[in-house]
Amino acid sequence: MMATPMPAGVQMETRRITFRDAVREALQEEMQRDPTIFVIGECVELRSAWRTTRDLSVLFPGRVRDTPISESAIVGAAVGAAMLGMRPVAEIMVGDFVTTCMDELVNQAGKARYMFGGQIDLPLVVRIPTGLAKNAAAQHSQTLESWFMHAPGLLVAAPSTPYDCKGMLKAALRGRDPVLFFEYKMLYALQGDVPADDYTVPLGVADVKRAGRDVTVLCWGSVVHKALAAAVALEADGVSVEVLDLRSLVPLDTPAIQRSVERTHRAVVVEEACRPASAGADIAAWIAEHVFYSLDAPIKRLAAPPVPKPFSTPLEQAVVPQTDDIVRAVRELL
Amino acid sequence: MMATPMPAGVQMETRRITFRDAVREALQEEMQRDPTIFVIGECVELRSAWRTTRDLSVLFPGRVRDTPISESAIVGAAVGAAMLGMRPVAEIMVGDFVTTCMDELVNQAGKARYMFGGQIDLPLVVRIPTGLAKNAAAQHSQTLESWFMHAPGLLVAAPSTPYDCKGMLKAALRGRDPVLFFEYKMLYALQGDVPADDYTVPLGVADVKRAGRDVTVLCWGSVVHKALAAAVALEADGVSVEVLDLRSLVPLDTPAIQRSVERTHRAVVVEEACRPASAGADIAAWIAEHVFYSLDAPIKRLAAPPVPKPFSTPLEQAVVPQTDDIVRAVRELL
Amino acid sequence: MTQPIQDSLGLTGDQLLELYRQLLTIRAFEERVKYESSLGNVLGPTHLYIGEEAIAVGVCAALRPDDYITSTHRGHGHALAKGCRPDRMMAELFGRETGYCRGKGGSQHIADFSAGMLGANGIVAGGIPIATGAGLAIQLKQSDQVVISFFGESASNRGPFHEGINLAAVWRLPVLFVCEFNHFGQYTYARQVMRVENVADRAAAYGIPGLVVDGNDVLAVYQAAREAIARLRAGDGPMLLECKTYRLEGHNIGDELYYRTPGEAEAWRLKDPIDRYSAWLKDREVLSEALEAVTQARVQAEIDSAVAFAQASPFPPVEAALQDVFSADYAVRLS
Amino acid sequence: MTQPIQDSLGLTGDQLLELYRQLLTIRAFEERVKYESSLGNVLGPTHLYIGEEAIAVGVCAALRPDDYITSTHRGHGHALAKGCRPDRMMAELFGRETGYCRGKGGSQHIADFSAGMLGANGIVAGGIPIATGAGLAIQLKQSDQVVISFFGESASNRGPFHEGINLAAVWRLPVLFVCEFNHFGQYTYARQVMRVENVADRAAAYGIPGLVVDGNDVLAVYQAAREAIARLRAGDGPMLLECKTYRLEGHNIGDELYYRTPGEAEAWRLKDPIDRYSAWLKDREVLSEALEAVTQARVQAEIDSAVAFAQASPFPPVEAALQDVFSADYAVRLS
Ligand SMILES: Cc1ncc(C[n+]2csc(CCOP(=O)(O)OP(=O)(O)O)c2C)c(N)n1
Ligand SMILES: Cc1ncc(C[n+]2csc(CCOP(=O)(O)OP(=O)(O)O)c2C)c(N)n1
Ligand SMILES: [Mg+2]
Ligand SMILES: [Mg+2]
Repeated sequence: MMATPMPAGVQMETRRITFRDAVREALQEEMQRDPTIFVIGECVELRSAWRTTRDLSVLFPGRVRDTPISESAIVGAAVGAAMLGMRPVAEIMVGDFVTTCMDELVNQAGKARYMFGGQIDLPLVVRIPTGLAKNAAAQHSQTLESWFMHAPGLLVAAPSTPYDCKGMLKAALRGRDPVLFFEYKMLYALQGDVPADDYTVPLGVADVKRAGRDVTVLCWGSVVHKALAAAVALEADGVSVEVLDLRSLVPLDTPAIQRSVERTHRAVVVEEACRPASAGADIAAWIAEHVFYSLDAPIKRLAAPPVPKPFSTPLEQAVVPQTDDIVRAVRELL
Repeated sequence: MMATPMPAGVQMETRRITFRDAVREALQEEMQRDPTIFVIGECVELRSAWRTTRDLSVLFPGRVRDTPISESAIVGAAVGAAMLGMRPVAEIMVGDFVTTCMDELVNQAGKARYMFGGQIDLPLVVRIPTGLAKNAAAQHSQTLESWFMHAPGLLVAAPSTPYDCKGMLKAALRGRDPVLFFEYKMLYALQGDVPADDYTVPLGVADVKRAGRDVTVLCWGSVVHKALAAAVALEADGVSVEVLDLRSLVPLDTPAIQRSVERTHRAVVVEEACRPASAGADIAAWIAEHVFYSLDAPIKRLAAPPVPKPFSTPLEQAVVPQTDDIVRAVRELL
Repeated sequence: MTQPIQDSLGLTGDQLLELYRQLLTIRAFEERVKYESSLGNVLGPTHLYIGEEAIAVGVCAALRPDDYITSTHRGHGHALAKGCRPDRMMAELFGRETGYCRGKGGSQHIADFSAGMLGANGIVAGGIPIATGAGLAIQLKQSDQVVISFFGESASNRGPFHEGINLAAVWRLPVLFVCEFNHFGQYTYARQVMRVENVADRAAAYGIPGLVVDGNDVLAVYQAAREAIARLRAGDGPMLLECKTYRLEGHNIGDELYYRTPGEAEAWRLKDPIDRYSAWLKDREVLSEALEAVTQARVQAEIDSAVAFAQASPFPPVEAALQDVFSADYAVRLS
Repeated sequence: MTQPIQDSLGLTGDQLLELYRQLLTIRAFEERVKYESSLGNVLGPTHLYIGEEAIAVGVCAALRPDDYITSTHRGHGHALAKGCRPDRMMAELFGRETGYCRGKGGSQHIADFSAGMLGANGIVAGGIPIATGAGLAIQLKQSDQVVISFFGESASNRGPFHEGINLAAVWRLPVLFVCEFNHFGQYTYARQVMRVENVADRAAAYGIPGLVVDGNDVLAVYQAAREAIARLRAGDGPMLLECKTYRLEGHNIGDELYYRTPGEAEAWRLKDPIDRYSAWLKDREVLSEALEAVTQARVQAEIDSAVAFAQASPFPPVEAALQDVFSADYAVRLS
């Protein structure tokens, strides 16, 4: 898989690591720094299903714990521990399984601070390996971050590079609010540069992954790399594409969206999730409401059709936006 | 509460009933017609929490069954029974509790037909009393139909009048697909006319609840009545508002949306749910993509802010769009 | 109830009277809530604890102030027994700014983290995994605190009961799961939705002890809780304590109780936990008629002043609706 | 295993040999799946049933063709034992149009409703409430069919296990819950995540009988299932049957098994259900060396032709991706 550079302007000693190791390093460094952080989830003691917690149970005895297959209890326990001032990190093995702990995520974690009148901080992080994996089929391929935008009280992060992933996870682990941290499974092997030193990337700040003049492609997570590839392809035709990686959906960096679209006058919103009532719909609607008069063309959306993910390879490839689809969508707007 | 007339053009003998009785009559008439229909849920034998199943357990012995407080089992059992050709109707007592059975709704009911390659019909109806109720607070007031738009394989209905409710529920009970049927709790006492004879209202067909020229207000469920009140208020100022009641979100009647907005050139999307990644966002995004060149103004959205529902009356009233807000939003577009 | 129990409990007369005062306070609070609800002062759906007071009082008497509880939709009794103030509770029920949740939570979300009350919960069984998590935090902090999780018998039919208790058992967390078997889940009899007589029979499924106690006998509850909690503090892992009682009122205020077997409530009223305990105290001459009257008057005065406090408090300002969704680090997106 | 068991079972030699053939078929199927996966022909994450074959075969032998089963992520054995065809299963694993799910489901979603196989399930414990619902349908139809719900021991830690079995118990539904205790939940030992030795110990929580049987003994499984199913058909309500076995392979193909206690698998290999059963059959002279060879060859030929069928089948057309989301009554919204 393609490697990602550090953001322009960042000047320091760097190392090249995978996205998966970005997760592990963030956990390790923060656990070192903060004794209240602990990790629970299924098979996390060995290494987790995605090899993101490797070595941690040895480095931090008793603070990395295998649970039964009990997602409700995992998230509910994270809420309870956070109420007592601990900083739980819960792993939900596969994105589709959030369905098994929605009450704990939405009705408990998301609402606790508010319904208790602001009495407590709730510093918990739920890590959610998410999205397409090769031929994992209908119950192991979905990505559901959009639901949590529509659920008050939860921060929602979905980084696209090792740099962003490590920095944002560290920021999440230093915050005071529940964070749902979506890690696109297809990115785990992606390599990228990270600073040798400690750093964080704040939640709620979008990143211009590539600057451009003609069209803004708004995206996050897995599709950012397809957008970048599309931008390269379009550059050959003299089309200048700006790739705006939102990085988090809650908070959503609406000022960055506005800045970019006001300059390019054209927007394509790309996402891996299915189209109806998605985060992408929200972003498109936001533009249509707030940047309407800067638009020179309809707001295009690329998303999966609302079908469960099919198993067989040709079908699977057909139901998520690909680089070519982005190229075509941008061309249609010009 | 205000009463609702029958749709224009419908000419037959009518009776005036409440929304709550529309539910009950639809269930009763269809259970009479079709012996495979049965009802399960918490406290449905007595009358259900919302008095929608009154008398049914007496009329249909053994076919209306109280369950334990086990939402996962209720919906999972509905799926299993539907697989064997029965037509289960499951009641989830309060909309926020869908969080406790999301796997069964989304990963099982929604995906079964597709992931099994189309082998089966899955004719089940999940009734979901939803939305604001007086001072019911954060865990008993939310309305989450938007989530299910973003979950492939589920039909999503949300009627606003006794006429629509009875007709759509009957249609749902004659279909072959899983239907999530959202009943806004605040509408249960609403009165309206229904035909004396058997009728159905198909899912996926929007209804012009009031015709107008200047602005289209797109809405469904509880806020339809606020939109109608706003339209009346605005008429006094010479503003002609079209109120388009979508009635179902899946299927979404995009041709009706297009027709209306192409005529009025202005759109306001109103919903009770919170704003981010909502059904309303999706509708606004759809217009921005497909009817862009007909628009004379930004697409306005009115929705709840993304906060849990507060308990105390003044706060509760402040977090859902009211008639005045709709009036103001329409004026801003002119 | 016989003399030896008092001895073995080793409670002083003052302590015994304190339990009595708490029982009376909860009852008086709930009776007043019912009345204020009929006036429209108490807002929203409200579930009364009348008839079940001995459980909260007996269990919480065995706790230290730095211990924790999680509660349910029927949580007023738990909150009061854990040391929450009637005035701030009443203000919350009235939807006022001075309530525990600034009027944003109401009956089903009363919490007081400074008192170790981790919240009522509007989701049946919602508090159970949270209690497990609190127990985990205590274990990780190597403290000897404990957590009580109160829940109804019908909650024991939900998945989070199963998952939450199993997890606590696996990690031997210091959580006492207290089931209030009041015979009803809303309008449904418990016996209709489970084929075991006791919820405690389910403890074996997690390899933990389960115990049944008379939930209308405050001293029996106290004794059982005290022993269980000692076990918890010693690190022996969780237990399930089931208290048999009866919901004397409807599911919530306004419930017309059509479904209740005639005569049943009347029979249970004869076992009213307060009457039984006051008779026992009088028998042993710990309580006199005079002291009874004084205590009742004091309790009533406290409730009156709680109502006065609530009534005098302002409703929250409209801006509050948008506050405390996140920490000050993040604002709510308004458009 | 002694002669009397065969007698009490009353199986003919042909029937005994049919069980043997089924065991071999599942084993051969799984071995071949492993190989085809290494070649990239079998797509996606795949969980093998090797070592556990006696459970599916023993239980399904006690079923009628019109009975039902629900299955798990580890479902190939259940499907084959319930009468699914190896060729259409293999085609599904290859992602082909001719597969049971037209290539849209894959290993974790194989289903054949005409054979009463209500589906593998990618969600641990996902099939349990579905089985309860199938049992409810049977009861409402007043039929004497039964449903088997297969699941792993780790599934018994999930809420839907609890809710699904309780509901079946409450309504006395004809569902046999069959736990395959293979010691692992992915990379975690079962003993690490539950404090009971037997999942069957959890049956008492629902007021239903729980039974433990040697899951590597196909006749013992058959006998227990047959008795349980007779009970079910008589309307006596659900049961939990736990079969002790061992997952000889990794959690899924590719699992490196770092976490497995050395020597453990080797010890269990000595109890291989197929070796044991063939030895037993030979002992009783039901199976000869010659018949063994013939049967193996036939089974192998069937698997070879299943692979050939899969290989020769086309991938589904791209349009299929958008089909069968709803009935023909509704189309998928594409924009
Ligand atoms: C998940 C969920 N399902 C249903 C409800 C509605 N409900 C609230 S209380 C209740 C009955 C609870 O019974 P039990 O647990 O025995 O407690 P009790 O009311 O008897 O104290 C029900 C069904 C809910 N709040 N949450
Ligand atoms: C709800 C849920 N959580 C986690 C997983 C991931 N997962 C798949 S199989 C498995 C282990 C299941 O163990 P068990 O139930 O004992 O069945 P076995 O694999 O041993 O046959 C896990 C953790 C899942 N599929 N679903
Ligand atoms: Mg109860
Ligand atoms: Mg297992």
